[in-house]
Amino acid sequence: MTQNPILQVQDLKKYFPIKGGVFGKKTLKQVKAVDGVSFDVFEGETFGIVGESGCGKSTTGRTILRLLEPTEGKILFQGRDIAELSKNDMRKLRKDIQIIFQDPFASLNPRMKIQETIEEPLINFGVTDRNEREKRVLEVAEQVGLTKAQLSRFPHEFSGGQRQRIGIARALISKPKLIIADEPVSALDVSIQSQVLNLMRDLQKEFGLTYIFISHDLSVVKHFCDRIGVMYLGKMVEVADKNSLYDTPLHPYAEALLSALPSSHPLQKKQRIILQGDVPSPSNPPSGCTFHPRCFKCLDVCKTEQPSLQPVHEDHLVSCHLYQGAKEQIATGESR
Amino acid sequence: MIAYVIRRLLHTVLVVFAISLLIFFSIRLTGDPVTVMFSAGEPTKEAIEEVRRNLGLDQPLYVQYLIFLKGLVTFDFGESFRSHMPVMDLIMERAGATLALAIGGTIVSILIAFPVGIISAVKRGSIVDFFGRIFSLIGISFPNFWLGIMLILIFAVNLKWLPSSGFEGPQHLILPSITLGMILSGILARLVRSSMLEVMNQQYVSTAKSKGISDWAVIIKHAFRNALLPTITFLGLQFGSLLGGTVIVETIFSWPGIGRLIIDAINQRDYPVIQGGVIFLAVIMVVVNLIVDLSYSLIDPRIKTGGSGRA
Amino acid sequence: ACSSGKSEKSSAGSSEKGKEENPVKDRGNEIVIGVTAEPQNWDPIDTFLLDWSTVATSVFEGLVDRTLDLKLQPGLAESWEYLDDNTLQFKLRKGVQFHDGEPFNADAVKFTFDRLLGPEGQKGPQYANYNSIDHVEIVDEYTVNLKLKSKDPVLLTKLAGYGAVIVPPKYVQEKGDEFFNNNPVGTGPFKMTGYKRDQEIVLEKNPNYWKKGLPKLDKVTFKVIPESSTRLAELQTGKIDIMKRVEVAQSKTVKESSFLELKDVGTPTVYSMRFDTAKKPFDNKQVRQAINYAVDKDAIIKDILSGYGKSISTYQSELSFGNNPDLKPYKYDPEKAKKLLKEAGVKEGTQIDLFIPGNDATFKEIAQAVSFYLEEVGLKLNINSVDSTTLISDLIPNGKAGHMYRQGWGGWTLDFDNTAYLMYSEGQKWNPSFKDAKVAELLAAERSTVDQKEREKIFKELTEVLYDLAPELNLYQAVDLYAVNKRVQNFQPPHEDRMRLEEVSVK
Amino acid sequence: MVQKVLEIDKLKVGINDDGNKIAIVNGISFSLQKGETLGIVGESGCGKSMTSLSLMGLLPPGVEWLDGDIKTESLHFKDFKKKDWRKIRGKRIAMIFQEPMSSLNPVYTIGKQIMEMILSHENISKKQARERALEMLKLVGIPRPEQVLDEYPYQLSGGMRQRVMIAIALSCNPEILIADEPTTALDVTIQAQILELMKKLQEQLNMSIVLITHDLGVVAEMCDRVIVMYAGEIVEEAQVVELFDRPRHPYTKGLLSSLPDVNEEKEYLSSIPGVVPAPGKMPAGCRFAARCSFAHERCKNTPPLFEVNGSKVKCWLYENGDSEAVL
Amino acid sequence: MTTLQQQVQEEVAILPKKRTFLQSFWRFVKKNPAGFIGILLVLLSVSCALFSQWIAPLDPGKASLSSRLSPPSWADDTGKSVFLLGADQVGRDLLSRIIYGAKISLMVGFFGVLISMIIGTILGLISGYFGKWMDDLIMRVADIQLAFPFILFAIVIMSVLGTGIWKIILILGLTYWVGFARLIRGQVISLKEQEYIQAAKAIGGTQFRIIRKHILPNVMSSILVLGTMYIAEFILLEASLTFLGLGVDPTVPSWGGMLADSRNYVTTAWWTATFPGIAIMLTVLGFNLLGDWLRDKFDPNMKM
Ligand SMILES: Nc1ncnc2c1ncn2[C@@H]1O[C@H](COP(=O)(O)OP(=O)(O)OP(=O)(O)O)[C@@H](O)[C@H]1O
Ligand SMILES: Nc1ncnc2c1ncn2[C@@H]1O[C@H](COP(=O)(O)OP(=O)(O)OP(=O)(O)O)[C@@H](O)[C@H]1O
Ligand SMILES: [Mg+2]
Ligand SMILES: [Mg+2]
Repeated sequence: MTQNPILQVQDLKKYFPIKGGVFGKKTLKQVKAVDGVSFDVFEGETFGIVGESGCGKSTTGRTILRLLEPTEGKILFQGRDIAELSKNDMRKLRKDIQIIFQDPFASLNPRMKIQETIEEPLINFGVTDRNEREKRVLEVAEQVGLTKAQLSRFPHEFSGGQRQRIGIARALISKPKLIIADEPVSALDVSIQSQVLNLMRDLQKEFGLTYIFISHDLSVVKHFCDRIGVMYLGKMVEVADKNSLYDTPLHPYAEALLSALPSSHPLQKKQRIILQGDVPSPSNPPSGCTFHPRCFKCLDVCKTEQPSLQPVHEDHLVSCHLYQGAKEQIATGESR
Repeated sequence: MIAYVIRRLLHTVLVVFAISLLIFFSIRLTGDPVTVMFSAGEPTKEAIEEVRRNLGLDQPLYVQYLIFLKGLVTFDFGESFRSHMPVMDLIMERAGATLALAIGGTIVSILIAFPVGIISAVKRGSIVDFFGRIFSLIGISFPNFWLGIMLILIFAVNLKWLPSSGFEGPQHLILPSITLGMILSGILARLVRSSMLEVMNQQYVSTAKSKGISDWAVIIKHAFRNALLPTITFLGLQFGSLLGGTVIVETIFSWPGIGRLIIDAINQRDYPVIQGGVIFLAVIMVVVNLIVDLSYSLIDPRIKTGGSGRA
Repeated sequence: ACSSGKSEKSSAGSSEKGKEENPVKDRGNEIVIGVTAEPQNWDPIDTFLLDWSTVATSVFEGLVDRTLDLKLQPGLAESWEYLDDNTLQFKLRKGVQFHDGEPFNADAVKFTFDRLLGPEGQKGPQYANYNSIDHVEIVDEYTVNLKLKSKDPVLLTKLAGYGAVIVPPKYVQEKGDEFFNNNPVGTGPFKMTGYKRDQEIVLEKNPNYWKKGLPKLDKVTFKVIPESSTRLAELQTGKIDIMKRVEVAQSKTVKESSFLELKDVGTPTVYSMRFDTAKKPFDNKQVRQAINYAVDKDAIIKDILSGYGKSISTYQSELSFGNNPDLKPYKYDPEKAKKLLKEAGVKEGTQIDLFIPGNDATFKEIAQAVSFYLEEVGLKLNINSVDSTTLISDLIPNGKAGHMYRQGWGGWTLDFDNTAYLMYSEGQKWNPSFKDAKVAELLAAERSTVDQKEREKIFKELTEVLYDLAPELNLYQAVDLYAVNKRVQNFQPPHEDRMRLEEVSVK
Repeated sequence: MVQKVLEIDKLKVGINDDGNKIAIVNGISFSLQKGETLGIVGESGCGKSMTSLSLMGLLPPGVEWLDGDIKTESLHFKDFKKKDWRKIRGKRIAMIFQEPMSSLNPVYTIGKQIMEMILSHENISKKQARERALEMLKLVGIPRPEQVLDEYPYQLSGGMRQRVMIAIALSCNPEILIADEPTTALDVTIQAQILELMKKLQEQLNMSIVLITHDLGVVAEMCDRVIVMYAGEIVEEAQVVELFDRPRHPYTKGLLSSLPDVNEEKEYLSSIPGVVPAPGKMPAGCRFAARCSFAHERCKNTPPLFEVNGSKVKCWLYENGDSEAVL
Repeated sequence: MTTLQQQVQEEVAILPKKRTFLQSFWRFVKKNPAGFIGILLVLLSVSCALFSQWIAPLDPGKASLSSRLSPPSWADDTGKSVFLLGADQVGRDLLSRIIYGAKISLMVGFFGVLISMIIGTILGLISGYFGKWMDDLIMRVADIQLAFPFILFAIVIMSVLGTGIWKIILILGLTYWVGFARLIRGQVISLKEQEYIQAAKAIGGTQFRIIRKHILPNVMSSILVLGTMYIAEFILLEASLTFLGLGVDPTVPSWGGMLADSRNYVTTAWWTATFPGIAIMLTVLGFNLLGDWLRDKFDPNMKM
């Protein structure tokens, strides 16, 4: 794999203010939905982001596209900082970065024909010739497995899997380089899920796409991604190559997450790590390491000091005090 | 919470200020109070000027406005041109009658709309639903004056059951309350029905049913309690505007309410009363709005007023 | 035509419907009267409302009184005479008390006029009517002289008017104007014992009333019921005994009832559609006359008003001093109207704007009838129904009320002077455009003399000139309708809303 | 241990539109044994929820019980009146739903909602009921139960709410617990907590559980026996190990192989082409035929449930037992 | 990937069941009796409005004082005009006036709603979509509008602009935009969070395009529902304005005017007030039922 980062996210933060005060202008509290996330995505790869509900996966995805304005941090797309672009430049850049949404039922305008939905990016990106647009729509529809007859229908006439194909077609038509897929299959049935995943893989091969694949389903992520970032409460706690992560999860949270994965066979009984307590609220995160109240390997230092994301092995980064030593070893041994 | 209330009250001040400007200048477009006062007699120019001077109408508009504003701050709206009574007293005199009618109308509308709305929703699509809806719509299908006159003819003149007008005993409240209530109930029943329909699709209604409690307990305790929220909002706002008066019903039933006070003042171009009355209404509306919002938390523990929650 | 106070016998009612029972059973020696509105304010110097006089006539009295037949007669003054052109002397009645026990005397009279002409009075609309009086001199306890600034031919009539009723000095001074406003005290046959704004006014018998044996009733309650249908309902159900302002449309219902009586009375109020003579084509006399010919006023009175109206030839009622009975209203003659219009060069289909107050249902019908008549002579009438207050206080004074507008006028002094001066004198509030040299000259002449014979002559000429100039389409003199429960005896409807109740009794 | 607590007999549930009946659940039969966990899997819309709701008599308006029966030893649910339903709901059969966020009434405290269940079935005082409620909260492992009793649902997290739901369901010691996708809306780590809890409680209380899910992992984890539904019909019924080791129906096979497996690396997942036909638009014959790679002439007729080595399969391939079908 | 087999299957699945027109009509009537009645009533009044010239038996403006207040009659004994529903206060045929009155009432309703809808929709979209100070500003203006008495507003407008049916329409339009604005604002705020709006942004749509193509069509159904209900309300308001003396020209046959001006004849000539009353009631009922049906159709759970 040529290590050529197409996207570099550096210390990205997205805080949602909770407004209050006499004129509703004062920010009382902040929801730290994304709180200092950094990772690189290389050209042609699939980068997975996993984590529990509310940990900031979607927010990360949307902030990269600037559907949400980042609070802080850099987003370098092919070396250009997206966060600095003007609104209009950003709009144009969206030709290159696209998104597929989780909910195939909510992400299509119910009052637009499929043809119009798929065609829309072309209109936005200045393809004025109608015939040209029509041709492209047909082309891309065929690629995702939709028939010409279906193009003149409305979304409610389609099943979930088909709708997700429409969403993919819409994302593909502008020939993007990077696609952020925000839980593209979690609303789909198992049998349909595999259809869509296979389709996405086909398209990746054909067009050399790069994916950021957001999911909470660990088995799907394992299947589909090359490298994976594990998020917890707005932070990346572990980033690693998938095999490395699944074989030797380093962060206690990743470990628990993997062990919580239901077994794929009734006789294969696993030793489960049952975490105590619930995911805390991002508006009021615990001090120190945000995972420490639920952590089964919690040290004293965890309660007060925030760990940072550091490489433990090559291509395996973790943010945990347990690996402080390992980190130092690498830091002296490696020069990165 | 306190901050929220203060913020809302500040908004009120803004709205009231804007209304004071609007009302002050717009009524001055519609004719001259002194001319109205002299609608008989022999008004020489000088006499008119004299009266105008005495009423302070000869001063430049901005001065008059500032005087009005100054009074506003101290809740002193000045004296009526016509009765020379302090405007605030005139308004307060009617508070009782207005309140009684507002409450009466609201109660009637609740008595009609809640059962109709609930049954319609529970028996959705049935014949009961059909007639319930038609019935609740009848109330809003007649002009209110017509409805009022008809009620008088039927219940007072022909059947001689009820008095037709005035503000005396509780029986005088019945017909005007029905008139108002019928009108309100049409919209209210509809609202109850649709909120009920929405709520009945909620999972917690199924949960309640799965507990094995009776159907009516489910409908009333679980569904209706939750459907109450939008209903209360509507009723609250409606109550606010009823307090502002319902001119026509008050006129038909000779009810000494605030609506009639303001309409009479408008007809007489009694500026201080119009100004005071309208400002009073505006304040009532905003305050009622606020109370409605605050009362949510009584019905729905989820709603903690504060933060971004502003309608 | 109907003469005042004559009551219609219900001819059909009893036979058709059988005898309904009179719903009023045990009300006692009192009556309840349903009125449309109340003045909000009982201070006599502060009002011009007929609604005031309906009630307050029973509470206050002036030096001069006007009978139900509109004749002047002694009131609180036993007699009067002009000592010279500028001095009018009154001999006051002795032994009269205000309701609060204060004696009525020269001090009270002086106080009353000082108040009326002083700063207090100048805030109200009544002052203007009396500013021909300079001041009052007390001669002795029961004699006063009114010193006049200028001659005022209608002064005596005015002294029977609202502003000049006598108020109790001590009471007013001690309690203050605002209290007096709400708790009026006078010398009249009834005293006000209860007042709920916009609801009711309760009058009780004044036991010390100076007319012996009067009043006959113990108590009179006025209920404010603005909507006429409701008022009628209250009457039908016996909640009230007398209903003021019965609509023509309701007259039939009243007549059909076995226990109600309809009483009608001519009023000084006349209704016309006045022309804005500044606007084409109404600057042309012929056009104005044509319209007078084109409309069948008698038919309107007969059909729409069910006969409850009287035709008029000029803008004044038959009750008005100066009315010229020799002048007959323009005949209904559409042919002549067409001819005149043709002569004036008015094209077929010319559009005319008429402004009427939107709250008068009966007049709307009349306006429509006029519209048909005008259509027959080729004119197209656009009826604009507007807020009545806007019409009277803004549109008419500013000449924005189209070519024609409805105006009703009472001429409260019952003297054509008031009407003619305000309507035809240049620069007056309600005269946006009319001017005529001859009329102006006659008006000035009429005002410069107190000799009634002389004035009558001038008015005769004036009415003739005005008749010819036709500054308005004169429609009718209003007839007021009162509905009365038959238990009420001796009630005579007043010509001008001032109910006299001291002689009224119940069966 | 082979005591049947519930038997479902040719249950048919559907929409009755002007006498035009469209079956959503098309004549399914199965039974539930004491103490076992029976899993029902199948794709979205195949009728899992309708099946479970008909066990409670809670079919949504517009959906009717068309035919068949549900029985216990002494009762025929078919003949139930409203009142009879009320007696078994909560008392004998309790239910928890998929959406813990919306399963609790937002305007009542947790305590009230648990007590309501208890009070409607047992003749005890409010105070006693409150104590029972507290006990239940402790049983399901809610931290600081005394406080939670007086808190409102919005103050609890999803996992806690699902625990409360379980507490409500179990508060009258039902024989049968129906859990309709109890963990779908929850995070993996929380799901593990809840599943663990359900297992523990089942052992403690010896009840039967009907667990509805579309997650085969959950099935593997929890169930003794599994029913696979497709388009309103049962296509396969088997012991759980048997099902995972030897899936028989082509649909079950497809389902299992389309799951990504953490332990296995494949570039493509195998997948079942096409979509589930909509109710009312069901093809004649085998309903899976259109998507089945084994389909042939025979499939134009509806196959019966063939019994094969203790499992049941609705597929012509098993007309003659397992042997022929191994292709 | 997609097999042909599957596609054929889908095509079949999506085709609706064939029904004859009559069958589907009957089905509709049975399923929505209220909606059907509503549509019927609305159609009735709309056709009266559109085809009044042809439907009305007599000239609604032709009056003769001699036939004033003639009672309803069927018989044609004298050869004079027969007034099926009687004659009014100035002797015009009531039936014809009611038929012509539909035009005015519906005009007031329709154009009034149109104006308030346009203003309210634009402001509601701006307020909901852009939020921040624009939202604050617009919502405060709405508060002011609501607190300002309607009748006073009517008097002010009429004294500045004069009277007439178009002024009434304008007044209603300028008053009732608030309802639309609030409704739409609320919907836009929740729509904004919908994924397809996010998607529209993600594919590079301009704000204007997003509002026009994605938001507007999705609030249209609620607008329509509220619109039908307001039509009903406006028809009644026109009557109330006449009652308060602010109505249209009395020669113009409007139901509200007929009703308000004939209220004193209720006991003596019942037909003058009764028939316009029934006409108003049926039409208003029709629009309300239509609105209810539309709401149920578009969204069974829509709140007001
Ligand atoms: N517009 C917003 N305003 C305030 N808070 C928000 C907003 N959007 C998201 N959040 C909060 O930010 C946090 C992260 O949300 P996000 O949607 O990114 O989570 P997620 O990981 O995608 O979760 P899921 O798996 O449920 O989709 C959550 O706590 C959420 O409540
Ligand atoms: N109230 C209803 N009226 C009519 N049809 C309904 C109703 N509720 C559900 N259905 C239909 O019944 C079928 C089965 O629904 P059911 O809820 O049982 O599926 P499920 O297997 O539980 O699916 P999921 O996994 O999505 O919960 C679906 O096709 C659905 O469209
Ligand atoms: Mg997400
Ligand atoms: Mg389900």
